[in-house]
Amino acid sequence: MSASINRTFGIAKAVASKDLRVEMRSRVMTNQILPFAAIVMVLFAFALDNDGVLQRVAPGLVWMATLFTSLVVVQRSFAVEAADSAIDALRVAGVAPQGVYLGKVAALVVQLVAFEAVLAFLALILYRVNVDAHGAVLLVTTCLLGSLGIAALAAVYGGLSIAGRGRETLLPLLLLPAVAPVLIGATRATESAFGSDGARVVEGWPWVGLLAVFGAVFLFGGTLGFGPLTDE
Amino acid sequence: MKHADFIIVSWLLSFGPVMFYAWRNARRARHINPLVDEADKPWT
Amino acid sequence: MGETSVVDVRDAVVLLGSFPALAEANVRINAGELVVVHGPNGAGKTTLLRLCAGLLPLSRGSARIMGFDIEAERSLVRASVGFLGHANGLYLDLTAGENLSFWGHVVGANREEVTAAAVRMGLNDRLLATPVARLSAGQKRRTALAVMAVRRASLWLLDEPHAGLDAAGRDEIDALLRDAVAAGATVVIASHELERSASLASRRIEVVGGRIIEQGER
Amino acid sequence: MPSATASVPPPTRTAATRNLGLLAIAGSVVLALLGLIFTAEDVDQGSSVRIMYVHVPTAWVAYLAFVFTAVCSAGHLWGKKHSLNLDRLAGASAEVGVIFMGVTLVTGSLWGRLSWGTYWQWDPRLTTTAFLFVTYIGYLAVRGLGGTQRQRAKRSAIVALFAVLEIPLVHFSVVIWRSLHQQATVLRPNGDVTMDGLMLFSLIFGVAVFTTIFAWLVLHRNRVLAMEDAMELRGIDTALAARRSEEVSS
Repeated sequence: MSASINRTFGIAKAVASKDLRVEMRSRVMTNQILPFAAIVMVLFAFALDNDGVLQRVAPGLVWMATLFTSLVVVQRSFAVEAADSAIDALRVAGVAPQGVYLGKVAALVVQLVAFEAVLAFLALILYRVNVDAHGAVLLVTTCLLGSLGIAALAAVYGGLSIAGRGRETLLPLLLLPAVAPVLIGATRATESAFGSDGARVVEGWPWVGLLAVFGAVFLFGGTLGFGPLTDE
Repeated sequence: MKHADFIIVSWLLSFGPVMFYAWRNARRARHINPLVDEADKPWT
Repeated sequence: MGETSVVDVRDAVVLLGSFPALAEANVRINAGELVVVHGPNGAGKTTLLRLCAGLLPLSRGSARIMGFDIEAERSLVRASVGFLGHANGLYLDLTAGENLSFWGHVVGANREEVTAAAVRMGLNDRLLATPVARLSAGQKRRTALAVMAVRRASLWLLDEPHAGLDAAGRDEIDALLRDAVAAGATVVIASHELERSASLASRRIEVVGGRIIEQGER
Repeated sequence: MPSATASVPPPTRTAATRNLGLLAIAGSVVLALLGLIFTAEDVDQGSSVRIMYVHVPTAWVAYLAFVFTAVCSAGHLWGKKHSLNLDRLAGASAEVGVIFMGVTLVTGSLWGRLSWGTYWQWDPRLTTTAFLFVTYIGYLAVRGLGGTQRQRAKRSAIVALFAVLEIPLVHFSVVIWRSLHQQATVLRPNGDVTMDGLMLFSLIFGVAVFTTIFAWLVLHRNRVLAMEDAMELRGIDTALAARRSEEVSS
């Protein structure tokens, strides 16, 4: 039993490091997605031209950008598997789908957290948001758990949209309404961390609880459901 | 629109789609009925 | 006799969309055979191999691979077969070496086994350090076959394994397949080049129109 | 009620569904009389309360449908036989649920226009409903992905269970989001009304009527889906025969 769990985590580790390595080679995140997100942040500053408004929209902007980026990242993550039918090879190799799923989620979380870190940093500089030590702890926890929630669902639905070939539009249709709780929770928690609109840091922690529940529920569901869903 | 219009529209919009759905389903049923064996209709 | 069959496909119908790519096909293959599946394009060779690999759903009939039912025990079927399709199943952004070590990790092979497989398929250090996207078709094929060798599958299913290879590459593959059989595996290859595979295979299965019209001597 | 318009009985009709349909029609007529004529106007809401007699039942039925879809899906996944009929029931129920949820959204915003003065408020119930509406459209899209009937059944059953998990999470998050921000800026944001006996009876009666309509629709739709699946299986025979004759001629 524990041997098979170790084996699953071994596979997850191999899949995650493979995904991150592929992503580092292709540099799509650093050369295309991040600059785009950064320019949107800058343009928002010009468009709104009001520090008060900017500080209010900053948390929502960070999480909206993360959500849409997650669509691109998860699509790429499965396009890599489909490009040369590596997904068939994984299926036939009798690789535990739980391992593949957890590996995919881990790689997605790492990429999303890196993305959020850059956006939050930009918000601090461009929108003159202030974060104290307690707020920073809240912010880091929110990013980790929010990314986990998005990744847990995105990996399942991403796998499904690969299985039903040529159905890329399915992913946003399934994913976006489902991650609404993450968007709400993470944005409110980030507002508290940023102190936007007079929000206090302690008000953010209940939202972190929501993110934790969401992440746990769908990570568990995804671990069980990913195999049967992508098994064609 | 007056209050009464809103109410009438609401009631029509509640029953209309249901009737349309049922009509379409019945039409489909009649269309494929000749193509299906009686043995495949356990309710008959 | 059903117990000794590694592949036991009966009246199998496999639909691709609404097209019956396999139309009531019957195939038996025993342990230790090296079989070539032959037939014109579109006859159902690829579908037969993908079915046996547990990659396609069976609409009718039955199929047992290594004694496991293809529908009810799909994961056991998949764990015991190795499959190489038209695509190589490699990660194009990674080097050949990284691909091999990834699969080594995933299937639990040690470093020596991975190195041995690379050497067996003539992959030198320079090729191993090259991203797969920049390898030639033949070099990609060899990398994929090295991955196959890393897997310790009991049933090897290969779809046109010689495609894109030069004469030397083909001989290497033939040697690899003979070694696999000698080590106790069963090998099934699909091919439309009869002369080449006739010298290699112990038996020929002829597929036409989604059905098996000849199974040869067993 | 629509079956009454058909002169030729649809092939999915049985005595039971016919009586159920008649019951639904009779109930609808009584509900219309109750809701539009016999009940009094609400003290606070005036006549707009009359929308509630259809709005609340359709919302109830939509949620019922989605829970029923999840129950059938679970039955399909964990049942010994992996019954395809349960899968078709799940699909039929989700289709009807999506229709009723769409109706709920429209009547809800019409009610909102009368009571709040605006078609859309970020009210927790309305917002949750909108998210779930999209979610189940996604579920129906998954049903249409193709593959064999077994594949369709397994795939959509899992997605249905994911979707039903979303209901409490989405609702809970929207509720606490609204409770923390923008309190009571609208008139009676939760739509609760003080009801007299007849009004309350009409509302409960409406729920019963629409549940009957739901059962009737799902039974008929389930039978059509069964016929479609049977037809698809027969199509295999035709395709096999075609492939065989093509072989002979070539």
